[in-house]
Amino acid sequence: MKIHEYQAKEILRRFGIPVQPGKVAATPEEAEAIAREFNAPVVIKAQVYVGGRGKAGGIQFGDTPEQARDAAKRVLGMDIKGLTVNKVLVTPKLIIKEEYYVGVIMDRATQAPVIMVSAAGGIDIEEVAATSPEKIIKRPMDMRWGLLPEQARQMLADAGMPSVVVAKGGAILTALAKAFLAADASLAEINPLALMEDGSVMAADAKILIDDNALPRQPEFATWAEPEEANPLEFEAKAEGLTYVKLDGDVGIIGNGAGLVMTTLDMVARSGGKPANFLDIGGGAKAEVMKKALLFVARDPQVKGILVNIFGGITRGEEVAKGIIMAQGELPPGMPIVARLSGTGEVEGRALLANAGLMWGTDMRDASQKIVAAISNL
Amino acid sequence: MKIHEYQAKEILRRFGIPVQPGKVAATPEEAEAIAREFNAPVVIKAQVYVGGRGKAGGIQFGDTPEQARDAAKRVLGMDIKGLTVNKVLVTPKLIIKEEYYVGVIMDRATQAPVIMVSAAGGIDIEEVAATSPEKIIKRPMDMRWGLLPEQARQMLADAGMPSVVVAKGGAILTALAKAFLAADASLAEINPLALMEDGSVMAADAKILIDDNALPRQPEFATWAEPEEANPLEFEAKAEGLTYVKLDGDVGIIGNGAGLVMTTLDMVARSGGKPANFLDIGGGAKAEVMKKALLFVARDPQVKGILVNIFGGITRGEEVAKGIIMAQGELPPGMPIVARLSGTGEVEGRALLANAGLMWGTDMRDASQKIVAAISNL
Amino acid sequence: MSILYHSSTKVLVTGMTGREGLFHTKNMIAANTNIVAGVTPGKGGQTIEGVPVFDTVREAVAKTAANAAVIFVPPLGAADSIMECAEAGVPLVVCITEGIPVNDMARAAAFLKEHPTTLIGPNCPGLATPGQGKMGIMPYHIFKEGDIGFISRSGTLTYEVVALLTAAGLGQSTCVGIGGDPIIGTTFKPCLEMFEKDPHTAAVVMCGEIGGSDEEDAAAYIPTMTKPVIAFVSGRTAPPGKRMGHAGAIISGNTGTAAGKVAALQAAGVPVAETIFEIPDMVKKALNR
Amino acid sequence: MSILYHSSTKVLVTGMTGREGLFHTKNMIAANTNIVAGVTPGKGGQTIEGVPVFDTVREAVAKTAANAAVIFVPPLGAADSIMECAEAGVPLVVCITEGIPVNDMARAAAFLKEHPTTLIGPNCPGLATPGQGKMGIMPYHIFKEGDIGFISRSGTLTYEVVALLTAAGLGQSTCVGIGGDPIIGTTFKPCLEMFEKDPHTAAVVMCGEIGGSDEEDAAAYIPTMTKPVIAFVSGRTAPPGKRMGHAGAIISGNTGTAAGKVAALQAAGVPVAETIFEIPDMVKKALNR
Repeated sequence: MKIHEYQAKEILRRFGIPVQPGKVAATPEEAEAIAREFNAPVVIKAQVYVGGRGKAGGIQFGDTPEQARDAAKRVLGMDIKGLTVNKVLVTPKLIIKEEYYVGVIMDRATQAPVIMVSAAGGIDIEEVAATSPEKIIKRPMDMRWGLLPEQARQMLADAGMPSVVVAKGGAILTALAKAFLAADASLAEINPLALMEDGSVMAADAKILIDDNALPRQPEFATWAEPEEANPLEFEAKAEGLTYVKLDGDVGIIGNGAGLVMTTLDMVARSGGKPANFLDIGGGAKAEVMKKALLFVARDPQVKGILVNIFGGITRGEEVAKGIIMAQGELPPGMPIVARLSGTGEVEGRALLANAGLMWGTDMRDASQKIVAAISNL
Repeated sequence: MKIHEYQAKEILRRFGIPVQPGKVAATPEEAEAIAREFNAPVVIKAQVYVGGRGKAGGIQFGDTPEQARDAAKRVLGMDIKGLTVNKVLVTPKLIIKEEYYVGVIMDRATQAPVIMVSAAGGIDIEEVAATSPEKIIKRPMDMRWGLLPEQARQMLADAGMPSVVVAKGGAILTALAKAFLAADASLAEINPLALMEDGSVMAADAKILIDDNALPRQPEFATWAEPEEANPLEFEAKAEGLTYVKLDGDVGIIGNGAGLVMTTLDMVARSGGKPANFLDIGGGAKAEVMKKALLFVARDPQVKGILVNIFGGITRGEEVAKGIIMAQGELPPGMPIVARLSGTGEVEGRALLANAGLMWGTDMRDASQKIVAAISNL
Repeated sequence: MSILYHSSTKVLVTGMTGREGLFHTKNMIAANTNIVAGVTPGKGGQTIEGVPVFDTVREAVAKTAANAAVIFVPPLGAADSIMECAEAGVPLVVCITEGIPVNDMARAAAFLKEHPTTLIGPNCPGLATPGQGKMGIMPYHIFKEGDIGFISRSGTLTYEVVALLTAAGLGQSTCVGIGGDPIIGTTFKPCLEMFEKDPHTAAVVMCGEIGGSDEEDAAAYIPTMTKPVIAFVSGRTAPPGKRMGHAGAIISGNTGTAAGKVAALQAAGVPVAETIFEIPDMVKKALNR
Repeated sequence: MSILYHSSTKVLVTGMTGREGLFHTKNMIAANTNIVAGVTPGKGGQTIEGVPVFDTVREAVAKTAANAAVIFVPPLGAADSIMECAEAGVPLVVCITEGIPVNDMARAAAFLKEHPTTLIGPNCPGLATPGQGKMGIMPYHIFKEGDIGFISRSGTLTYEVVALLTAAGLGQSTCVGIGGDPIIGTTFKPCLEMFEKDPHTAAVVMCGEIGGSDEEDAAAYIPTMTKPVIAFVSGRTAPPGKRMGHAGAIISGNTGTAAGKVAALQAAGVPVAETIFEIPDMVKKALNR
C-alpha cells in the first residue's frame, strides 16, 4: 500500500528520526495559514502517489504566506502522471548542504530486507542503480539481529559519507530499519537524507510502502488507504476483495488463479486481442462473486467484451455459469461474453451456459479466439 | 527498579495481555467511588514493593461500595514488612478456576532471559523451585529470535496445562517476553495466570522489575520511581548518584569500588564491629562527593562512627582528605572517623588528615580495628 | 517414483480444524494420503475425521511419528507454524496459506537456515504424487501416474498444464507448486535437483512467470542435468511495476520480465513453449515418445 | 610471560574522545601500551594524543592492524561497540563501561557466540601485563613483573591485593579484572585455563565475590590444573537480596553466598584466604618460596 510523504515522515518521526516540521493543506488558504504559523519561507509539496513530482512542477516555494498561498493554488488540482493533487505538504524551506540516500527494501533473492546506501542522493536511485551501481552500498539485514547501529555507520562510511553523516546518519538508518520492520513496510527510503548547513542531518523526503498482507495487524495504516485516482477501479476492487489490474486493451479478462489469468492475458494477446485488465477471483468463488467480477470489469468503458476462464478445482463450474447468467441483465446490452469452464462442475456449467444461449470455449485458446473474433465483429 | 502491580499491569495491557480493569485509590473514599463505578464486588490490593501481601492482610474484599471503603480503610496505612501502604488497587473480583505461573527472568548462567512456566501458580514460585523443581519448565530465550509463539505454547503444554491455556496463555507468554525486552525488565512475571470460569485467561497479578541501567532510555518508567519507605536513604542515595545499602550495625562504611567496600564490611565484622551500611563512592570522587557521602552515612541514627577506606587509582587521597575535613563541622560532634588512604595522593591525604587531627589507618585491617575500638570507647 | 512426498510419508496438518484446513484434510484423506495428526492450539485431545488433534507440533510428532506437515494456519500465524514444524524437526513442510506478511516470511526463511527443514510455499497449491497421495489443495483427479516431474509457481495454471499432460498420456511422478510469493522456501533449482536424482522421473516441466530471477537461476543449473526440461513462462503481456495477483509476479525495472526468462532458458538449451498447448508434444519429442 | 595482552598487541580505543576515554588513553600510552587507533563516530580523521581517530572499528583495523580493543563508549552504546569490534574481527575486546543495560549484554553475548572474539568485562577495570602495558584503567604503578596470575571480579580490591603481592615481592604475569556485572564475557574458568597454559605463570590468585556461580564453576575446574590457585571471596557479611554495588553481587535465595563459594573452593583443595592480608604468604607457601 502506498502512503503519502507526510505519512511516511510521521512514521519516521515516531522512531526518532529528525524530519522538519510540516502540515498538510487542502486549500491555498490553509497553506497560507500554515506558512504564517511557521513564519519562514516554505516549500509546497504535492502529496501524490507517484515519483517525479519536482520535474512535474509539484514542488513550489513561497517566501511569504501570500506566496505560499499562490504556490499552493498552482499545485493543488495539478495533474501529475494522471493523478490530481488534492493535498500539499507545507514545510519550512531547508538549507541543504549535501544530499544522500538511505533505504530498506524487501529483496526476494536474499529472502530478507536489503539496506541500501548511496552518497548520490536526491535523485532517482533506480537511475543510480542502473548507471553507476558501484555507488550503492548494499547489505542484507540479518533478521535475527536487525540492523545494528554499528553496521549502519559502517555502510555510510563505506559509501564515502563525511564523518558527521556517519555518526548522525547511522542513528537515522538504524531507526529506519527498525521502522521498516515495525511498520511492516516493503520499502522505506529517505531520499534525500540531508546534511544541513548547521551540521544537522535529517530526512528531507521519505517514501514508505506498507505490505498489504500486514494491514490486519497495522490497523492505523489501514485507515490511511486512499483511492489512487489514476486507477480508482483497482482501489475499489481491493475493497471488494478482488485482485484487479487495469490494462490498456478492450478485452475484459476474468479467471481464477494469478498464473492462469496471466496466461489467459498472454493467450488473448496471441489471438490478436488486447487485454483490458487482469482480474483474479481467487479460489472457491460463488455465483455472486462471479457476477460482481463481471459487472466490475464492464465498468471500464474501454471494455468491449469479456473472457471468463475458470479451471475448477475448488471453484465449481455451475457457480461460475450461474454468476454469468445472473450478470446478463446488468451488463451493457450486446456485450459478448465467452466463458471457458474446465474441471469441477464443467458439464453442469456448460449446460447452464448453453441453455442461456451464452458462448463458451472448449479450452483457453478456443475461448480467446472466440472473444477476439466476437469483438472484431461488433 | 521496583514498580507496583498496577504499573506492571499497565505495561502488560500495552502489549495486549488481558488484565482485569482496575484503578488506584489513595483514600477509602476513592476506593468506594471506584467500586461504585465498577458496580461489582471488588478486591482491594495493597500496592507495596514486597511480596506476601495476602498473608499480611494486604488483600481484602468488598462486596458493596461501602464494604470496599471499609476494606480500603483497613489496608491503607497498614504496615507490611516495614512498608506503609499508601495506595491500593481496586479491581473487580475474579472467579478464578485455575492458577498458573509464567515469568521471564534474566539469568546470568545462560547469559539470557530465561522463560519459566509452571502449572503450580498462585503461590510463591521460589518455594516451588526449592521444593519441586520438576514442576517448573525453563527455557532460555534466544536473543536472536525472542520467544516465538510456538515456543511459548510448547512450554505451557510441557507444563501440563489444559488445551485452552496452551492456546490463550501462549499468546500471553509471547507478549510477556516481548514486554520484558521492550520495557528493559530484569524480571517480568504473571502469577497467577488465571483460567477463569468463562474459559478466558488473564493476568490476575503481575510483577515487573525494571533494569536501572536502562532507565535513561525508559523515561516514562524513570518517573515511576518512588522511595521505598523501608529504606528511604537508599532511594535518596540513588538520586544523589551514590550506591548505598542500609545494614543493621553501627559502623558507617565508605569506600571506592564495590569489591573493596564489601571486603571492608567483612574486615569490620572480623574486627568485632557491625557494619551499618555499604556505600560505594565510585571512581574519581572529588572532595564534595566525599563530604556528601559522610553526611549521608551519618544521617542513619544507628551510626556511631565512620570508616573511610580508599584505594586511590583515579580517586586522589588529598581530595578524600579534604572532603573528610570539610564534613567535620556538619557531622555529629565527637563522632569518630577513621580514614585509610592508599595509592594516588596517599602522602598528601594523610598529611592533611594529620594536620586536622583526624585518625587514619595504615591499612584496611588497621583502620577497621581502630574504628571498632573508637566506637566501643564512646 | 516421486520426490518429497511418498506413500510412506506421515502427514500432520496445522490449522486442520479451520474451514479450509478441514475441507482439504478430507480431500487429502480421500486421495489416500496418510494424515496422522492435526494441530490446532486449544483443540488438543479432540479427534476430527478420525484424526487426533494436538496442541503442538512437537506433541503430534512424538505421538504419531509424523514426518511432513501441511499448513493451513491463517496468514498472521502461518510463519510461526512453519517455525514450529522446523523446531519440532519435521523434514518437509508445505505451506498453503496465502497472504503471509513478507517480514514474517523473511524471519521464517532465516530461521530455516538453522534447521534442516524443506519448505514448499507459502501461497502455493502444495504437491501431489499421483497414485500415492497429496499434500495441499491440488485437485487430485487430474493427475495420472507417470514419469514427468512438474514444477510451477502458480496453482490453476498447474492444473491446466497437468490436465494437458494427462490427456496426452504423460503421467506425472510428482507435481510441485512452489508458490507465488516473493519469499518462498524452495525454488525451481532445488526441485530440479531432486527430479534429476529421482530414478522414476524421466523429464521435467517447469512453469515460470514474471518477477524475480528463479527461472534464470534454474536456467544456469539445467545444462548440468541429464534429463530434459521443458519450460513455459507466463506474463508476457504483463506491464512493468504492476503486481499480477501473485505478490511475486511483478516486473521491477528491467528485471524479471518474461522475455528475459525465456531468453535465459533458451540460452541454456531449454525448449520454451509459446503456449501451454505445445507442452505435451515438446515433452514427447524430448523423450522420443 | 602473559595471557591475553602482550607488548606486541596493537590496541584501539572506542569512545577514545570522551572524557574517560581520553584520560585513560593517556595513561595507557604512559604505560607503554601500543595504542594504534581511536574510534569515535563523527570524529574520524582527527589525530588526538598522536593517535589517529576513525569513524568505525573496521576502518581502524584496516588502517592500523589493531588486534585488541578497549571500550569506553557510554552505557547505551557500549554493547553496540562490542558487537562492532566482534564483527570487525578484533580477537580481544576489553569493555570498561559500567551501567550497560543487561538486555543489551544478553544480545551482545549471543552475538559473540557467533564470533571468535574474547570479551573481558564489561564493568571491569581491564587487564594489565606488568612491564608490557595495560588495557583499561588499572593504576599501572602498583604492578611488578613476575609469575603470579591474578583474576578478580572487582577493581579497587584488585589494586589492594596486587599491592600486597607486589610488596611481598610477588610480581604478576597478567592481572585480569573480569567485571562485576551479571553478564560478563569471560569468567574465572577460561582465565584459569589461559594461566594454566601460560609458561610464565607459576600460580594464580583469584578474588571472587558473592553472586552467581562462577567461583563454583572455577572450583570444578581447578583440580585438573597443575598450578596452584589461591582464592579469596568477599561479601561474607552481605545480606541476601541486596545488590552490593556490583550489579552481579547479590545473593538470591541460597545461591551465590560467600560461604557456599568458600566451601566449593576448599572442597576442590583451593586454599581460601580469610582476609586479603594472608594471600601473599599463602602464595609463597604454595610455591615453596
